[in-house]
Amino acid sequence: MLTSILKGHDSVSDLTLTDLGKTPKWRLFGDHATGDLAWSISPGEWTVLGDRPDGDVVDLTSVRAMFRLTGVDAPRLLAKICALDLGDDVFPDKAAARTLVGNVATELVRDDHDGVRSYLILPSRSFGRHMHDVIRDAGGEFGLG
Amino acid sequence: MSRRTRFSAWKLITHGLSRSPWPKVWEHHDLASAYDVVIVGGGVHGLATAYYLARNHGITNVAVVEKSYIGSGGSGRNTAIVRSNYLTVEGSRFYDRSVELYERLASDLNFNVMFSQRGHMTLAHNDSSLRTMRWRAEVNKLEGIDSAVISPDEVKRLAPFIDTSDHPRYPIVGALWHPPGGIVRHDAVVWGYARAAASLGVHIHQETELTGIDVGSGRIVGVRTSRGSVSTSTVINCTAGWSSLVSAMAGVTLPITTRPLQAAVTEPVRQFLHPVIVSGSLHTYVSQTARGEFVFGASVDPFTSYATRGSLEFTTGLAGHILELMPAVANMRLLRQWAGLCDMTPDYGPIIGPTEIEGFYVDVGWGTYGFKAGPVAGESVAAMIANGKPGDLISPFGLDRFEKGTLTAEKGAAAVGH
Amino acid sequence: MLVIICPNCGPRNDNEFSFGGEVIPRPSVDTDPATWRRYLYMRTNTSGWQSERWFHVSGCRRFLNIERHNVTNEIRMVTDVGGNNDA
Amino acid sequence: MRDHRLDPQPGELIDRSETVSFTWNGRRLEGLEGDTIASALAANGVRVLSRSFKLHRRRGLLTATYHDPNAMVQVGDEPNVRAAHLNVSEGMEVSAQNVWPALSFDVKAANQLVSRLLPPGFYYKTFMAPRRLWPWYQRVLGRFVAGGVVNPEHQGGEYDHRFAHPDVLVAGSGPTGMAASLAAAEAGASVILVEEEPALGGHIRFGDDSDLGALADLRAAIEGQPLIEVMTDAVVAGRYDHNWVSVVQRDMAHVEERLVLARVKTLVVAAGTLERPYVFRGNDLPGVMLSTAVRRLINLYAVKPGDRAVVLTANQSGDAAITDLERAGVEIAAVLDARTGETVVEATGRKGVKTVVDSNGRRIDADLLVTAIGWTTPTALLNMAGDRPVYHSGAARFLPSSLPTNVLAAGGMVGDGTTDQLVEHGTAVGHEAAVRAEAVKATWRGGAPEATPRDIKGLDVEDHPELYRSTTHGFVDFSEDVTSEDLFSAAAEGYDSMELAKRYTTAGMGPVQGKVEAVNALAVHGEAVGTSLLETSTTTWRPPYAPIRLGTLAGQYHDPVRYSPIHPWHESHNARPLIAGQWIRPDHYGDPQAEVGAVRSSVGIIDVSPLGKIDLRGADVPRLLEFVYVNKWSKLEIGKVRYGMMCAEDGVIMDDGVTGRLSPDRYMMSTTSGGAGVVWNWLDDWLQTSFPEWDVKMTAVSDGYASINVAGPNSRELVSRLTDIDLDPHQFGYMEVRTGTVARIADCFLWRIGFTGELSYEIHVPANHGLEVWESLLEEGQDLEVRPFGVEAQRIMRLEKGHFIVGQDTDGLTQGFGFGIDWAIKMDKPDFSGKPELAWQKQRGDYPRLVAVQTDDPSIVPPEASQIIDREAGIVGRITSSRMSPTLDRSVCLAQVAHNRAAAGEKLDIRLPNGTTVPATVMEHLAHFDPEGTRLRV
Repeated sequence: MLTSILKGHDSVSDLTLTDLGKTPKWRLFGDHATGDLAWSISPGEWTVLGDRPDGDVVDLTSVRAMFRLTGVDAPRLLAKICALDLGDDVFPDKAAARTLVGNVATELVRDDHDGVRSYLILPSRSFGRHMHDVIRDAGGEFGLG
Repeated sequence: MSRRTRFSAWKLITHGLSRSPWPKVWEHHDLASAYDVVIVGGGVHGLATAYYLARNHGITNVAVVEKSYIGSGGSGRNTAIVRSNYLTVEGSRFYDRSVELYERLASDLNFNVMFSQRGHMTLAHNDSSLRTMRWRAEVNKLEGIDSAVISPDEVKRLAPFIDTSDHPRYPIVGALWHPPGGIVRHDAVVWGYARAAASLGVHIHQETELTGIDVGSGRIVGVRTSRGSVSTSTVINCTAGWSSLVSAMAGVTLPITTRPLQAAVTEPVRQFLHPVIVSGSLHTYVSQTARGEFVFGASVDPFTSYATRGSLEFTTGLAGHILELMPAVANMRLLRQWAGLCDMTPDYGPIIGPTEIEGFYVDVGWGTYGFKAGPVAGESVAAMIANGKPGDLISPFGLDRFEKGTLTAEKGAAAVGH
Repeated sequence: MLVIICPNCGPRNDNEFSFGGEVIPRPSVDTDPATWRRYLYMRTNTSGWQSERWFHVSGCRRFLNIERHNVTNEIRMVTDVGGNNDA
Repeated sequence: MRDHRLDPQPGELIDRSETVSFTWNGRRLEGLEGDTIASALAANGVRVLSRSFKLHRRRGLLTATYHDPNAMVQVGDEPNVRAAHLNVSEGMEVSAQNVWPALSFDVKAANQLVSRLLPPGFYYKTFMAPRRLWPWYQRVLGRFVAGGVVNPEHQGGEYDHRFAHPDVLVAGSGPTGMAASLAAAEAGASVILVEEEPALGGHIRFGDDSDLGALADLRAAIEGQPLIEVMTDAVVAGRYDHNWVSVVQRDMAHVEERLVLARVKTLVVAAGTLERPYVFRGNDLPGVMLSTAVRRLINLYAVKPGDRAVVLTANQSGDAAITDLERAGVEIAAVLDARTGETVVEATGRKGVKTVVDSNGRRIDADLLVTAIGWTTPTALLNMAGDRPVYHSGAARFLPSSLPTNVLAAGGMVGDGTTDQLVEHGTAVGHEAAVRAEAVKATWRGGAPEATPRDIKGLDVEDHPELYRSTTHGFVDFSEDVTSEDLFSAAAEGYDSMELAKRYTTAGMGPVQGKVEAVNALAVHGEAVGTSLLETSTTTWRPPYAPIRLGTLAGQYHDPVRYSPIHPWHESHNARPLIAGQWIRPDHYGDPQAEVGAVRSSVGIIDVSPLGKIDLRGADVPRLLEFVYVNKWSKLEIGKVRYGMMCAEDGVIMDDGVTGRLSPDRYMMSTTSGGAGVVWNWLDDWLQTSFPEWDVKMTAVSDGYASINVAGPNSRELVSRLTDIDLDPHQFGYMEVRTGTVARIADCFLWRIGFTGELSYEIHVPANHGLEVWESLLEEGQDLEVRPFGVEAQRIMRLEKGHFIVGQDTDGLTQGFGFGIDWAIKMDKPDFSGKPELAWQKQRGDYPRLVAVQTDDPSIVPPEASQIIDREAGIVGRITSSRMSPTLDRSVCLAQVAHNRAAAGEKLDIRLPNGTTVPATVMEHLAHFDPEGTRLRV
């Protein structure tokens, strides 16, 4: 279980990496979704972050680790470990994808915080420590550590 | 070998001083209207087959047709590793004969193929791969092959650059050590066979592409090429990469898919790595040539292709794996990458033997290990043509095994453990 | 690294996918050994345009039918086996 | 030593206020900030930089670029550093490579005396007899290696990677490349502009005042263009399928080098031209330089390249060099104008050029011979894009022929022009590049491209004389010591195609990879075989364009590893790690045999979280199970679990595990740790491609549950203390599953199975609480002396019990029958994966059998993979698993043996790795221990 919170130095532009392992996450089968934040990475399947939705649901809370990466440099850091085009025209706020991050299949969601770039990174739980190390090493040049 | 000047140090000196030109290693010929045997593919398999047909069986009315220059395919693109420490009895016997032929090849062909028996080391990074190593070693020993499992300390002694420390991800728990294994100058093998075969009367036709195979009432009657047609009763498919396409010309379907196998070479540095190092878990093999370059290879590409362009991911993955083994080489530079085509079979065994078309033989499906088999394959195929039936060494590798469901057990090795 | 335009995910690198090869229809299980083993082992292995199966294992986890030229690696068609193709 | 530094030059890159001191072969020298190693050495009057590969001839600057074949040096513990590219820095230790004992006096230079005896490929012709001497010959040949030295202690250093997605990437920042970048950006495209040298500008950096003016304007414009990202001291190393482009960035602050992996929509190659050396006797003497080399030395580094020069010129570059030399105070001894037929025949001198002989027989004293005889096009990136450049006799160089629409060539690659013409041309190319990039993105969005590619008007081609070789023989490949004479003799010997000649002479195989010499080699080889090969051939290039460090390619290499939620506990209790695929697991905690004892006598717990777990829901789950497992599943009652085996379509055992029915329409499938991913994909494959109509919803939840197996006679007692589930054997029997709370954690499920052969409960608890439950079990079980056990103890116990492990006791050919579960394979099912092969296997009957084997001497444990041999039949089987059994106090084995050697009581001979053979016996049951399974069913 990963519990550390990585923080950069001291200014708003700095990156923070927060482990949100226990935040409730649900897999909903169906063509609609409810909840605080919901995204579909496969036809007919939604991942919901928040309260348990109705319908055919599997609890993923323990299945996924979850990190929040926040800061103006977040896309630059992510571009070192993820081949996805993170440009605004391709991956705008609230966009989601399942893709490779740090060589691990990961759900990736952009969820900006009052104008500051912020990403949720949800690898399968057992990769949590690996993902933590990958992000820390990539973040060295941005003062993350 | 009367028609050939013998190479020797003395000849070097006399030619050097007299500035007299060397005789041609092989001549160009017009395409004859008929040959007893047409061999498709001017690589080590095709040329060796031609050589042994002529030398061992006196069959010299033979044409080797090569669509490009000799050795332009797999023979010139492989990493030139020779070994015989295979998992199965049939595999070990077969490749052991190949090593034997390689050891004599320079004197047989009077062409120095630079066979350097520096030892072949396959690293084990976990218990299950160590078990597979022991399996191979035990089978090898029973076949009289010099092969054994060694300790990490032995690994360190034989290859001091290898990181045998308590490595978090890929610890070295032992290795399979095979002293007779080594590397050879691949072009020299091709040229040596070509020169020797040519001197025995074989016609080597370069820049001559096979365009069709003529079959009449279930038997071979001739071939068509970019330089004209030839009548013949015997065609041997000795191609790699294109074997499915060549066989299809005769209406024969093969259990083969073609995948690129990539390799790369670094800039030369002073000699420091003696043995050939292989890591199955890291999909990597490396050796240092006499020129000082590191030659790297990996596993075949993740999808089938007839392209030999190579990929960036091969080099990035390779480098990551190499530095896991040898951190000190981080500032050596990768100079050149390339790819060859490999014909993969379902059981990782080659396909040698007759087909349902009379007179059409295949010597294909060599996967990633065709070069090391060149001499023995040539010798065996030549004998099969001369005697009309496959010998013991190759009988386990017939095409019919796939319909019979009697696959060779090398697949065992490939699938055992992780 | 090829780009595969996944009908569900958009353009992705090929290392997100796993290659399934030629699509060979499965014969009836009551068939003869020769037919069954052709299904298991025999391949056309053509050079040129090939219809093949890929699996977007690190993306939507959908199986895809792809037409790829295996000399140039040009890709001219990608569809989801389920026919759900609105990207 | 005399200082060769000139007065300030308009375009110089050096900072005269900053001196840098470094050592050259141990001698302390001074250069200036901005100097390359080579320019600093030249400023100090050093002319000889290296010794050649085979003949150990003295070599000096030739091209004064990264690609200078003569300027490779050792810097500290880095071999093969490009002295004409890397800047000097304070304290740098530079030394010559490939010299012994010293650069000035090299013993191996003796090879020059016998050079006639060392023709190309001489080693193929000798060292063959006697064979016993061959190893010694090899060591001799090994000493000819030309490279630098790798330091075994070198610890790598930091490198990283970055992905990029530019609309347009421009390779080369000459006037064309700069203009193209600006035009593309003005059209709204995002641009990456890559320049190999430390500053933008290309050849106009050493041009006249108007060139320098134009350069300043272009640089300013690029500065002010936010859409352009500039990468200097960086090189586009490769172009791969679908415009996947690699760029090496050399001047990084936080890492030594970075590899940029860019998915480029349009690639613009504006790499200019490289100047070609001329082939004549003595063309490799120190002091023979290309016009661009002297112009770099004078204009960029303010270094005087010599005192008295002969200039052979066929073009403006040569003419400009004369002006530069005169300005630098170099006496021009003679100008030979190749356009009027004059040429150089020979250069002589021992340590460098002393005399030049021209085509009129004149002998001219000079210490510098400058040649400007023509250009070669660095088409590498175009070749990688599938182009086959064709020779243009007017341009005397290769030009692109056919490019894919996502690649454009520009500038010197396609023709010649003044700076203004290049800028105009580059602007048109850049705009078109942006348009094409937009079209690509449109198709990626699933739409149709708005525009179709337009052709851009190329540049005119000035007349260049075709000059390759003089009337004498000289060096063609400097780094490989290959002369034109060598190429002639190779052709005469029969290596008469360029490819064969290249491989035989090794021309083009060296560190420069033919960039400088390939076209000369082609021309000379063509001469040798009597046909103009240039007209009929093309040049081929393989990636990378410039060599890349292995560290750069590796980047921040991370191979994924997986940990169980209980792993921190294992770490803090000195578990020996076991690497199983991506998983790091506890092998044991010090004493596996004692761990076994604890389980057999009381109770133990093991972390089996890596087991695959797949949540299956929907009405058709039973149909799926019927299809993928060999056994029956239609009537699995709620609360029951069943063992299942999966075979692939070829009948080969793929995976096994238990599946339980938790509620009417919810099933939980377990797989082996290693097989979890494979099985997940396998089920998806069948469901999506063959049975899309089935109602099955599948979620891989392996990581969602921490799995703890509580095993041993006291396991019921221990678990009962923590759960609300009724563990009464009549309520919760063997092979059943229940859901409930454990240690106050809800949503757990338990199944009662027995891989170890003991009464045991496998507890699956939401992973976030795995650690707490693990610790509660140890806490609650103290009085029972509960003990954690690792994978090793589990393997011993499952072996005592005769349970096989897929991948260890089975192999890639092992089909379903013969492994003790034949009863489970239901051939009466209409269809399931692998059914036909299994039917034929059963008919054949001659398949290997898994049997339990015990050595007659109980103290001998035959290592796994020991072979079972028979004097006549040879190998008749092998030991697949073996351990010393603490329970039975004897060795126990599982083995695969031939069908006719599998009967109980059969005597076997096991060959041990040490060569001895030990007798053993086939047992009646697979289980060495408790074959009736009474301990499981209590």
